Amino acid sequence: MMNSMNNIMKQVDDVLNVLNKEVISNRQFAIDINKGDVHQALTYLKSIGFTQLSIITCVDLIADNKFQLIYILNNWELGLFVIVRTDIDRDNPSYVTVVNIFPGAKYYEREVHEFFGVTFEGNDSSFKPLLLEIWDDIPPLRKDFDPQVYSDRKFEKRDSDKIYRSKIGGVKL
Amino acid sequence: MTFITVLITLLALSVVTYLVSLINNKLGAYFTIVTSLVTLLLLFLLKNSIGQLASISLFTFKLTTVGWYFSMVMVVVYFTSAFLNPFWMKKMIYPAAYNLFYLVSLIGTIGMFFARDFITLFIFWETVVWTSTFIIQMGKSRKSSYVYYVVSAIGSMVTLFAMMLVYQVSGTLEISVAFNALTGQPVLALIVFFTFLLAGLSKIGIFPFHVWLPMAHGSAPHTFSPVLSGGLVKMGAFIAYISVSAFAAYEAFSSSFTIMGIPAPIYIIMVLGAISIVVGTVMAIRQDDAKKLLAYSSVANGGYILIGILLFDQLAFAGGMLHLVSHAIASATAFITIAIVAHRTGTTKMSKLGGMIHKMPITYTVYLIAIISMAGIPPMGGFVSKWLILQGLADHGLLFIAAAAFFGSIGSFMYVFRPLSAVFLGQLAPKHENVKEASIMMQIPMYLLTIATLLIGVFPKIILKVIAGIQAEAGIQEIVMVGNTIVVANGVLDTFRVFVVFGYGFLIALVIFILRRKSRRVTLMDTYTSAEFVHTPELLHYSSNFYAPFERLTKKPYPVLNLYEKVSIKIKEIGHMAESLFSSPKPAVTIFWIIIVFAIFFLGGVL
Amino acid sequence: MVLENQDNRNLWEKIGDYFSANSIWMKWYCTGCGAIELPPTMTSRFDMERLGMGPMATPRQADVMLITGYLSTKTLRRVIYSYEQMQDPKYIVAFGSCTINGGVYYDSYATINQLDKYIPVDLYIAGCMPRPEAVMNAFADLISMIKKGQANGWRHYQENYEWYKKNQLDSLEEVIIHDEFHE
Amino acid sequence: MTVMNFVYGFIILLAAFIFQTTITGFNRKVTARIQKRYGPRWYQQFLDIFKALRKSSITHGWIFDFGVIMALGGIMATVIFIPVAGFEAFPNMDNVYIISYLLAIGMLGMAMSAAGSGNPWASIGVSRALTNMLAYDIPLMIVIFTLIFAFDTASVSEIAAMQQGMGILGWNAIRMPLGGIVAFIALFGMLGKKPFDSFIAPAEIASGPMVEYGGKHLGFMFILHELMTFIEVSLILNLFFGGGSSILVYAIKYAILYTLVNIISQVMPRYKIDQAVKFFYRVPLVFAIIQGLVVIFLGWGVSVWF
Amino acid sequence: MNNPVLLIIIPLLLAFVSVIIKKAGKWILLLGVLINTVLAFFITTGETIIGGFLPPAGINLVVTQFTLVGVILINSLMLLTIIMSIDLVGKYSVILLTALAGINGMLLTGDLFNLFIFMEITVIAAYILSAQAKKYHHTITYLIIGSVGSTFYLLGIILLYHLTGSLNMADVAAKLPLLTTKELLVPILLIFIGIGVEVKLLPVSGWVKGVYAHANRLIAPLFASIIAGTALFVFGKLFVSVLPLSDTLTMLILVMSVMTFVFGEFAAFKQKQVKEILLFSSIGQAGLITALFISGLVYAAVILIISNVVSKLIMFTIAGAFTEKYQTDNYHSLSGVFVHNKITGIAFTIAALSMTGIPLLIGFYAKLNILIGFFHAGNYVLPVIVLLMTIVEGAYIIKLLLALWAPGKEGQVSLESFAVEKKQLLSVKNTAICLIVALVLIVGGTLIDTTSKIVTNGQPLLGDESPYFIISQSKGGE
Repeated sequence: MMNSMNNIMKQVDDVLNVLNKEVISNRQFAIDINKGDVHQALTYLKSIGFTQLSIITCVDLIADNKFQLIYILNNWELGLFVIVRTDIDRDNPSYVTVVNIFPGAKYYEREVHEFFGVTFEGNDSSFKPLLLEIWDDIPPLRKDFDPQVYSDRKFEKRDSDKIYRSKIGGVKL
Repeated sequence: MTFITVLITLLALSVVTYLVSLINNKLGAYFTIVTSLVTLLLLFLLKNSIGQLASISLFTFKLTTVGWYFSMVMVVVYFTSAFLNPFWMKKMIYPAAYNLFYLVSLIGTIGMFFARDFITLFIFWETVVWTSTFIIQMGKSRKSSYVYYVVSAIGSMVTLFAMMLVYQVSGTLEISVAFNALTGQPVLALIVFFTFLLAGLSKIGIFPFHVWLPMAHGSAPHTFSPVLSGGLVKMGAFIAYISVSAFAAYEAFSSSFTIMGIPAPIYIIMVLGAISIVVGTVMAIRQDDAKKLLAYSSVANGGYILIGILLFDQLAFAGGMLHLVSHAIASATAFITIAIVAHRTGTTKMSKLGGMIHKMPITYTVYLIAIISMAGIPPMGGFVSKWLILQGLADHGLLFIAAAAFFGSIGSFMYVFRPLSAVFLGQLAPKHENVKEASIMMQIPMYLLTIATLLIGVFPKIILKVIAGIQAEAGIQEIVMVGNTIVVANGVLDTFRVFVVFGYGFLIALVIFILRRKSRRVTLMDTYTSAEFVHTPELLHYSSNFYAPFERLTKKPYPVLNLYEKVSIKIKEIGHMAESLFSSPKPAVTIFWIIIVFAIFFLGGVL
Repeated sequence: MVLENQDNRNLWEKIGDYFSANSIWMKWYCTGCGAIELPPTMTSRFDMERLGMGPMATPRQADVMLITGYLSTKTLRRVIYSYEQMQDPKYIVAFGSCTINGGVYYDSYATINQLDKYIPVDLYIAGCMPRPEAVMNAFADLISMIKKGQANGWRHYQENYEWYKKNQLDSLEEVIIHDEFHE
Repeated sequence: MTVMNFVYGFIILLAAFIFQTTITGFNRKVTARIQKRYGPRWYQQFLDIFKALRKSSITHGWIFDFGVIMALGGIMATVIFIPVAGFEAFPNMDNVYIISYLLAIGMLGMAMSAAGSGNPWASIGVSRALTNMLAYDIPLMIVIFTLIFAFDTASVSEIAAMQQGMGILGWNAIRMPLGGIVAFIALFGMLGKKPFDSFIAPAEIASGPMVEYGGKHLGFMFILHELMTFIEVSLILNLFFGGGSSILVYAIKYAILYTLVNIISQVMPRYKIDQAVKFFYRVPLVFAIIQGLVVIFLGWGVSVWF
Repeated sequence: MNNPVLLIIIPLLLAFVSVIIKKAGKWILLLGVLINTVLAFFITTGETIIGGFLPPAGINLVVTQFTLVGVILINSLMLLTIIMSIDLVGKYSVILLTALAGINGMLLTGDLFNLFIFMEITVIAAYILSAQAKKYHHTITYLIIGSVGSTFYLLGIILLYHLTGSLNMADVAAKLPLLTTKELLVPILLIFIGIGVEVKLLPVSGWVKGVYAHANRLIAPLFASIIAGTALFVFGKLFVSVLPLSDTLTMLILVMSVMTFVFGEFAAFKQKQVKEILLFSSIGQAGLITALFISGLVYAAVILIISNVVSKLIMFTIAGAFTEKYQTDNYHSLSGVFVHNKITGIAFTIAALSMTGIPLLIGFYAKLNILIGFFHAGNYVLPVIVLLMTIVEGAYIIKLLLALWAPGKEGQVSLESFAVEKKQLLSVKNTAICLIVALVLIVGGTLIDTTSKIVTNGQPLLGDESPYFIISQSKGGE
């Protein structure tokens, strides 16, 4: 098993312009690549058997002022996962969609947009809300979002330990 | 007043209707109503002259009770469906011809029911077949018309064979006399029985001949479907009646093998009836088109009628004859209501409709009463007839046929409920928000038919009296009524009392309901959706694949459907072969054939 | 526990409350972790049916709604929708600290903190989570409250509908969501 | 038809309701004991019904109300026709076909009202209920047909009377054992007891036809259910288990029969609806036909016991 | 009252005249046909001797009731055809007049050799006419097969002459029964095949498709009703009253006829072109008619010929008009053509319905007589075949009619807008004629007693004693 992963890693290394690679477990490895090479990488990986896009997600690297986009692909035949990582600019979080490679990416990109505010060019539906039914603040999974403030603003807190029933219209029951 | 006068009057009126229709087809359509009403009145007057003989040109007629009974049913159906005609004139390609054929087919049925000789019977029969063929093609399918004609032709041609055979044996064409010549010739009687009955079977849609029915009923013009199902199908029952009364099948086969006292040939036909009950029911349950569903229900109900009439006794015969009326009325009503829905919404597909009750409450109520009757639930007409048939079957102990009858009767709950639920109940689609109730003109036939259904259900005496007359005419034991109670050997039924007690129960329930707090009206969309928000009514409407589990069980197609198609393909193949063998453009081929023929003939002649 | 005790019911209402108290059908809204405490409450160990209580399939049929834990804004919308589909008289029993003050989700951007701002809660059961004994005890309390005519949350909701609606809208902006997935 | 008939009818109605509701309450306790629970009070079913009637309700349009009333009305009319231990409110009206078809009007009313609510679960439930009916009714009707043929009467009370006087051996269930088995199995289907209860599956289709009922409509449905149970059990009791020579005997037999059905159903899983149809057409239908053939052609079990 | 010779002489004379006055050709033709038709109504039964020699040596014309029906029918139809297609006649007037003479000769002559001559005259005219479509290939085919047929016929009568020493029909008929069946086998066989080519019996009717399918509105009815009708009458005359058939031979010819009938109808069922449907239906009907003649049911056969040729006249005329106006006669491409030509459509429909044997049309009367006749003869198989074929026939006719009347796809309500473009199919004159002829079909089928009186004139046709249907029979003993 390790062999086939090594083979694949070697193959990937040969073909793609890999900045950095990392073995995570004996069935999983990660590669960091340039922002511009992602589509080539995904296409290639798909062609060698990584036919399932398991998820697209994002990490807010606020210290580096970067967003790291993460694509996890699965090879059903070998049981391997590959994690493709790339960094994009945090100030202008925009990237190109991979819908044309993996049509299912439509919803993952939507989710990433909703929670991190990354826009995906070429995927118009990514601007629509997905999980949060109504949202009126900066995307909630960004590191600079403070949930406590939001919660205080939105949801009323119980202010006394004595009251059993809530005050209704100011009238004490 | 003689029958000939009536016939000529009607013919003249239909020609007038045609001429009027040429000028203004809507006015002509109103003429069809008037003419059929005149027919109804004239026929009613003719009741006094039963027994009259009449003849004109090559036609001879005899006014009989049974003929009168059948034609009354027919005229009622024609009259009530005629009310829809004016609304469909715009949609017809030949409106004037439609009006003419509508009336001519009516005349054809009347002439057929009063026919005294085979030729008259056959000519009027064919008149109805052709006129209805030409009407059906004005609907949405030419193929249905074609299939209808072919199946009808199979029936009528085979019957013509039987008629001529009888004529050859007896030397007379008079129906009541001719069959007597068959006594003592069991083989001939057997051939005549099956061949003569075939027209009836094909018309009433009995099992192998039922294919035309859903096609024709489903795609005929909406105004003609009630007539087809309520009326024309019943012509087959008349043939069945002749085969047991004039033909006296029971005496003819008295020496043959019997099953529970029923001669085997009759039993075979009854089994066919039973099969068509099952097939009709199963197929009706599976339909999505409301009209096709009702058409298959006609197949099933045709089975009941056939079984009832063929039993030819006091009980089941009365049941069959009564079922003829109650089904004619119920099915005409149901088709009329569906026609009105189609008129307002433009479709008869159940999966595209829903919630019509909120727009057409009257139509809904009428349909409800019709299907209660069709399913044979008291206190409507259908119950009495089914009760009589079931009691009759129990009397004879015909287990398998009864099993089919039970299947049809329970299955009918399923298929009548489906349009009720999918078309009228459930969610109203936004596109049908502006649908209007039927206009007054369309409501008239609905009221008339509904009243008739109720009357028959509560006071079946009205019809059973006539049936008793028919039974007397046919020489079998008459059905007995004591007051409102039907008294038979193995049970009694007082429909009036059932009705009153039902009313009593309803009253108690109503009182409890009113005594409790008034309910709050909520919208249709405010329903339990597992707390999920649904804003699309179509998604909350359960109408396609209504009986999914049942459809899964009956998924396997049954072979008869393709039989006709296969035969047609075979004929084409043989035709192709003949053409390619004999119609070659090369003269050498022909000369080759000449030599072959010469050789064969020569050898044949020499040997 | 009870703040005021004024009983101005007429005889019919008292009889009605007697029936209501002895036949409580519940719709338990399995929003949070507390739902798992209900099977033991229902089955042979504690046998809720002794009290005339039993599970029901839909809010239309149910008398009491059990909120078994934290509520996110999304679920709150559904809870309100379901609650409004229930027939009067109707009661709400809320489980656990999350419904009282947000519990461990006090600072979540998606979870509400105080349920009775949005819908009237007749009875809270404290604990994280309350054990079946506590649940049974609460049901007994609920029954006695109904008998005495004190479980009037549904009436408060009717009378102070605007107040509740305002709170709901403040936090949720829209209760009945219209979006791509619901049209 | 005099006023007294109607009064008697009302008495039967009331008695049937009270009796059956009590039995149901009792059986809830039996069920609880089977499940090692204490169970509710014996009058819990009354409390439930009255509570439901007490609550407020909603309506989805006139058919929603009308269907409920029609259903209860039809069922009440049917109850009035049921002969109980020789007592009939309306003499000579206990024809088995009238009873079984009048029962259908109640079902139709309920189905109509349920579908009128616009809730898809309700329609699915109705479609399942009707399919279920198609399954159990045919074997049952064939057996009943056999009875009518055998006794030459379709009157329930007469059939019941003919079984009396010979003790347990006179029962049709014993005289025609296969028919008895069929009737007993069909009773499960008629009552909607497990394994044939998929049409009201609460967790799957949210109690099917009942999904939109709350308040008085639900109360009506409960009353309807009690009365329907009374009709169905009474029908089977009268036709196959000898009815009752006196009210007391009738009540005891009734209680035993119903409790038996309940106990058995408590240890059953649930059939899918198409499995139910298959089951009924595989076993009871064959039994019913064999029984019918035996009675019709061999005459066994008709006039004398062997 | 008048001399039947005129029926042959006048067309011939006028043919010469029209050769001289070419310009007035079509008027001369019209005149000739008109005179002939009028004369045909006035000839009486009897025997006319030509040339002074007494038969059997001399040439004679024999007018029986059978011949009379044929003469009147064929001449009238010829007249109608010519009137309807007078614009197309043009250069064919000479040929048509000659053909008319030949046809009348074939019907009237009492001499086997004369029959050959007249047949040749007719057939040669037919060859020329068939070349009208400019499909010479088919004409050649027809020419070859026709010539072979004629040769066979000639051989047959030569052998007969050898055996009997006579060619006069009556004489031959009297002498033949004295001969053995084996001696008679070959001549009868040769004559049968020779006639069979014209009658269109199946294995030898290969020419029909090519010729009929391309014929125009003049030629098609001419072939289908006039020449075909004549051939059938001649077949009847020869095989019923002249040539005695042994049982085996009867059986073989019957089988061949029935095969023609069945295969013809089946092939028609398969077709998609209107003319091809009609031509195969003609073949089928010819098979049935010969079967009837062979079975001795002359009356039924005559009625069927009448029904068939009259129907085919109308239908082929209209089918010819289809190709003329729409350049196609595939009924799918002609969908809804009658929407714009209702009266033409009605005439076509009546003719088609009569062909399938719908009550109150003459076709039904024919069918009735066929059944009665067969049953009387104790034959129960043929009626079954006849009725089954009626179903097949009905099926293709109804398919044709539905396509022509009701445009629109399956599943759509048919509307006028789906129909083919509007064109007038027939001129007013032709429409009127078609309609009137169609009405004749109705009248003939309704006034059955009159029809039978006109056809039989109270005496059995060619000695056919089998019963036929008249109204009084249906009334029982009233």
